[in-house]
Amino acid sequence: MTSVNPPPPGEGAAAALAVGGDSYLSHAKGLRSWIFTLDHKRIGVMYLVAVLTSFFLGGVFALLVRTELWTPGRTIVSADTYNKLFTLHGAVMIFLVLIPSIPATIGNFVLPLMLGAKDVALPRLNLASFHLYVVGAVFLLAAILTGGVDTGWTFYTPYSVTTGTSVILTTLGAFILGFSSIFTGLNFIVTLHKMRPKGMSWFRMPLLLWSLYATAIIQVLATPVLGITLLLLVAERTLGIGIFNPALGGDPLLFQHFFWFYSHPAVYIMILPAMGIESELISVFSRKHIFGYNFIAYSSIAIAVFGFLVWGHHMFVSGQSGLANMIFSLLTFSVAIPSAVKVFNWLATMYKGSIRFDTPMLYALAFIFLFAIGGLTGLFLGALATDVHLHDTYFVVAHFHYTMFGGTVIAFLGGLHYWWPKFFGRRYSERWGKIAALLVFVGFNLTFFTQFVMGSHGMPRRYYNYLPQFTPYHQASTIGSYILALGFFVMAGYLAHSLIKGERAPANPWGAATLEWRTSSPPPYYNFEHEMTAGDPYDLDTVRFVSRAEGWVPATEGAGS
Amino acid sequence: MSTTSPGSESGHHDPHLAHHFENAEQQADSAKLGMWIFLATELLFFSGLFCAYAMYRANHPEIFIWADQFLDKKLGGLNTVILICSSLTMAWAVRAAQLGRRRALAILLTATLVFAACFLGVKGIEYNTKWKHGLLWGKYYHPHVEGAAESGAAPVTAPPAAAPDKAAAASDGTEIPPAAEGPAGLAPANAPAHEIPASAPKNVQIFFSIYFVMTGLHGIHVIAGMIVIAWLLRRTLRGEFGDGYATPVDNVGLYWHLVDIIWIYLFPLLYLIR
Amino acid sequence: MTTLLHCALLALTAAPGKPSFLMPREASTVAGEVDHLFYLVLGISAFFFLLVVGIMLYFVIRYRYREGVAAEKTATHNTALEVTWTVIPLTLALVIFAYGFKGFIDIVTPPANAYEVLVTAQKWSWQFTYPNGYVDKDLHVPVNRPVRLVMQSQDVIHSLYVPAFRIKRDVVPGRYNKAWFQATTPGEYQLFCAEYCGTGHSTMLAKVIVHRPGGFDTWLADASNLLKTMSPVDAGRHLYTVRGCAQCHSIDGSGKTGPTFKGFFGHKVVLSTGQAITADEDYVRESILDPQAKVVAGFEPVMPTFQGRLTNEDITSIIQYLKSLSAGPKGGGGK
Amino acid sequence: MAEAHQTTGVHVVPLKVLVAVWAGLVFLTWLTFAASRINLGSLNLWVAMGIATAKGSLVLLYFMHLRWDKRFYALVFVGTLLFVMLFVGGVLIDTTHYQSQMIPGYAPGMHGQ
Repeated sequence: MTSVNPPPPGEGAAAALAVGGDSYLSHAKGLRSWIFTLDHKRIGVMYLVAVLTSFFLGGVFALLVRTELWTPGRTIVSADTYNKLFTLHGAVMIFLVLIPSIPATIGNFVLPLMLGAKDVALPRLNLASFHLYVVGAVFLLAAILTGGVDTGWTFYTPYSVTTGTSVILTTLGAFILGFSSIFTGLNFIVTLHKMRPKGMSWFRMPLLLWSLYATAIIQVLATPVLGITLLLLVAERTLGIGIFNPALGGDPLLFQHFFWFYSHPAVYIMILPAMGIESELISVFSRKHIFGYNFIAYSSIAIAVFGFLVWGHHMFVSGQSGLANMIFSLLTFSVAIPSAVKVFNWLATMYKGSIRFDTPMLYALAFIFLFAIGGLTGLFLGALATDVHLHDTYFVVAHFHYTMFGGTVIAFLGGLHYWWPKFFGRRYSERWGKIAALLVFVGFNLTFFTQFVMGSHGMPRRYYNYLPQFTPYHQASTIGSYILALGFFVMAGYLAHSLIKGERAPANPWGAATLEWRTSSPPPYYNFEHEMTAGDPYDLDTVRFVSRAEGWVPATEGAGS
Repeated sequence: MSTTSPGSESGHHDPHLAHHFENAEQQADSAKLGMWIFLATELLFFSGLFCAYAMYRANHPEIFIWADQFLDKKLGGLNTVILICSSLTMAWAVRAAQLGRRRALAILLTATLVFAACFLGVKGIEYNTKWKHGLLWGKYYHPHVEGAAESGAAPVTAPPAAAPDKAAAASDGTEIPPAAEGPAGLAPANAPAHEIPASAPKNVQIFFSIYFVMTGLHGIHVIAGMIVIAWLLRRTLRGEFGDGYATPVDNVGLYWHLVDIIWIYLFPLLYLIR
Repeated sequence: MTTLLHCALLALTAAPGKPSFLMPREASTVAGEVDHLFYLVLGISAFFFLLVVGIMLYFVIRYRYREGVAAEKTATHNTALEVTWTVIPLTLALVIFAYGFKGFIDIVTPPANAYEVLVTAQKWSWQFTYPNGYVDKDLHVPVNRPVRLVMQSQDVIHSLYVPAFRIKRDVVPGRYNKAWFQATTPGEYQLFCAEYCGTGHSTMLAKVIVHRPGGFDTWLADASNLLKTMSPVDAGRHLYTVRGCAQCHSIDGSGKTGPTFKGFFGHKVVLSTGQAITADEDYVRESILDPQAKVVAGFEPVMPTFQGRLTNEDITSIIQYLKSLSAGPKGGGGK
Repeated sequence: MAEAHQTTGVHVVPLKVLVAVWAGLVFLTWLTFAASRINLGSLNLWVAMGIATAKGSLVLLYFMHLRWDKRFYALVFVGTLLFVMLFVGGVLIDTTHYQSQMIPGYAPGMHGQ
């Protein structure tokens, strides 16, 4: 790693940086230095700001949907507006938040640091990915401003072909966001193959990188199919090609096959990075070496590959043939096993550890709790007989919120708090962090556990007006969603406060052994003073605690750093 | 490695080495791996269309056999040969770039552009004839050409409303209208594969939808390829690629060959249907 | 262990007919089987959930951070353990799959003697066409008799969902999707549309009325006798529109697959055999029951027979309607 | 002819090989054209696909010099083909088995023509 003219290496340099002297944040000034940066850290921070804003927007839609469902008939909006609200909630949350959240924000920032590298392999492609994200987001925004779209985030034909709302803008937005996702995935695969430091073989790599690798494989192999699906949908609406439109001899089920061939692997794009963060957090906060490293790494790849075999379980009742139903149901159960193996390995990691309850660990524990529910309720939907009753009911809504929100978002928050000192060189307030985590956990369970019960009683999904017997469930769920929103406001508060007046963070506040903690917080724009050689990422004996201000330092001071 | 040609990067010892790479070989490998993964996404992008083609051909072979008579096999074959020639000149150009022969590289790139333009020209002719005969996609399909005209212009459809009566007659057991039994395998095992059915089968517009989407998207990729090759040509004429640094030319060559491979599969699937 | 838990949960379910703890009341033959599987999976899930969260909480409390107590060095991998917690979930998963598939076979294969009702779904309303041609907006079925639904959509994808019968099937335009059920307890059940279909998706509801033994036939005869509520001409017009006559016979004189009814009744008609007859009651009745007997010249003999699908009252109503069409302006044309 | 050097580790394909491969491709194009005239029933499709795959592999191995490059690139390409076949196969398995539910020739939208 020929380091390119670093500032004069001296004892004071690291300390100076720690005070935010010449970190990547202060290295260059002005808007242009941010918009056209090639620095993976800046791109990661820009993605973070964009994803959090989209999360806020999606959250607003969610609150409007929940408020509308407070009473059966009209509460605040008309049926059409409600349909647009839940569609936009789905589209914004999935395309703008969940797909890019962990790979593009934490992944972009942390992956090169974990490799001891200066940047991702293709920095210009990385910047292009962010610019495409912004363009795609602008398209979605344009769709919202021109009256929104009311097809559901799945754009099922023939409804999406016949409705008058701005479907084309939304699909083009998703089409462009697809390329942003492909570029991130492509970048990570090339970086992981070509830029690993000395001493880091494939099986001495942090598990977050394994899960980002598996995610990148899915992003590269599945997203193009979404691209062609949306392109055909736009061609269907503008040119009337009639491939999916039964009125012109097409077959709407073919659209569902095309759509779900991407969209099921997409849910694994969302959950795999969350599992990667989970492995890091559980190991560090239990002060224990990760248990079953190989099995966790292989299960990431297994989830990525099996994820492509199961898309038909979204179409059990839509007229799919019996043979295909049987095959997809069988394969769906095979994909549940690797996730279970991971959860057991995390538990085994905690055995005989010394578990600290900092905010990241609270989110890691919440992840195990919520993802267990999310995963297990998938069994009901994988079995054919029960899926006939439960499909397209609130049981499914609760299931995917437990896996997507309870899984990806909770792990994202855990990762955000864990790497926050590394991102901005500041500590956040632990006390407020715990309060917000509690609010989010309580609010989430109140919102979505009631929906399981509602769903099994037969409450169909996407209903603007529902039978009065379901009113208590909906009202409990709406109260829960408000507690959830409160939790996020508290979080926004103390994180913003930490940016301005937060306590300075040392290079290694949590005592982790991965390479990103070997450079200052926030890191200099060239990442590392000198070439890094990687040891075992989970050997926590290589660091020892000095003080809260100094954090953890390499156990044998000066050697091997 | 220390030729002094004007490097595009900052002027340290190797003109093409980006700051975050250890050596040129790592950079070239990264670029090539990135390109191969991009080709993988292109392949999957087209797989959607091949899947739609396979589904409609497996389930409605009669449409494909019937519509095949309107495609000009000679023009299709000519186009295939044109693209193969453009692949040759492109591969040759990559070789010239690797050997640092800038003049040969410029000529070969121009030749590739010329072949690509010929391909699009032939494509234009084909589209024109179809446009004239109204053999278009989806709702614009209203054939007025001797082959299809007299045999039922718009496909006669079984209006759903009439079907209920037949379907509802449970007592006298008249079955629901017999369905077109699609053969299980890809090939139309039991369909009357050989003689063209006298009257046009229903939904023939599906074939033309698939034909135009496949060849249209392929055409767009040919145009994109031409733009990138033109950009390469400009850089060559401005003096780059003289020192054996050929990664951009190599990658564009890979992309161009993939576009050729996709056409190699499109030609038999669309033009040579028996 | 799981069966023990499973039985405990089953105890929570009340007798069929009353909504149980987690499921709506069981009102069809397959409902019991589906609920059985539901509670089996619930038992397994609850067991594993309590196991995982229990262990987690125990570890969190037992091994929480304490000053001066370092984490102990334990094994970092144990293949035997890994294999066990892969094989056990896999076998349980396959058991659930097997039950699920067996149940699914029962849900999708209708018995031979099923009573057939044609369902037509369109944007935001259901139409149920009974074998005798009567069309109603609610689904009336006899109890303890298998009913087969042949479903078809006029526009977008809908989905017929009756929670009490545990059946759901999408209604896709361009094809006949089939579903069946056999109601076990008389009563009224709610039918939903479960696939998003636009503005009125949540109001696209219908009732399923399960009649006591014998109650269904009396209801059907009474409901489909239109003369009880309409004049013969109106009944004739209703049958003309609903039973598909409108598809081939126009009432404004325009040529369609069949001869127009405008000014048809009581006038001279030339048959394909060249013979000319007057279109009187007998000719209309014969053409309805045996359409190919006397085909009007210039028309294809494609009319389906309505033998057994139109009662005598229906035919007389249609004849009255045809008379009204040729009696000049007073008669008033169709819609 | 030999004044320019070549970057290390990059294989330059001899001109003879390029032209030979080109000739092979043109021949195979003629072959598939000729094969389509013979009536082999359902075999026609597989013969055409076989010839197309032969042509494709020629382009891949020689024009895209997979023969001399790292094995991993070939692995990426073949792996992608597996996923394409999985996708097409999965859709075919289902669609060919539910054709019995389709209403033959249903296309009310075409009434207008």
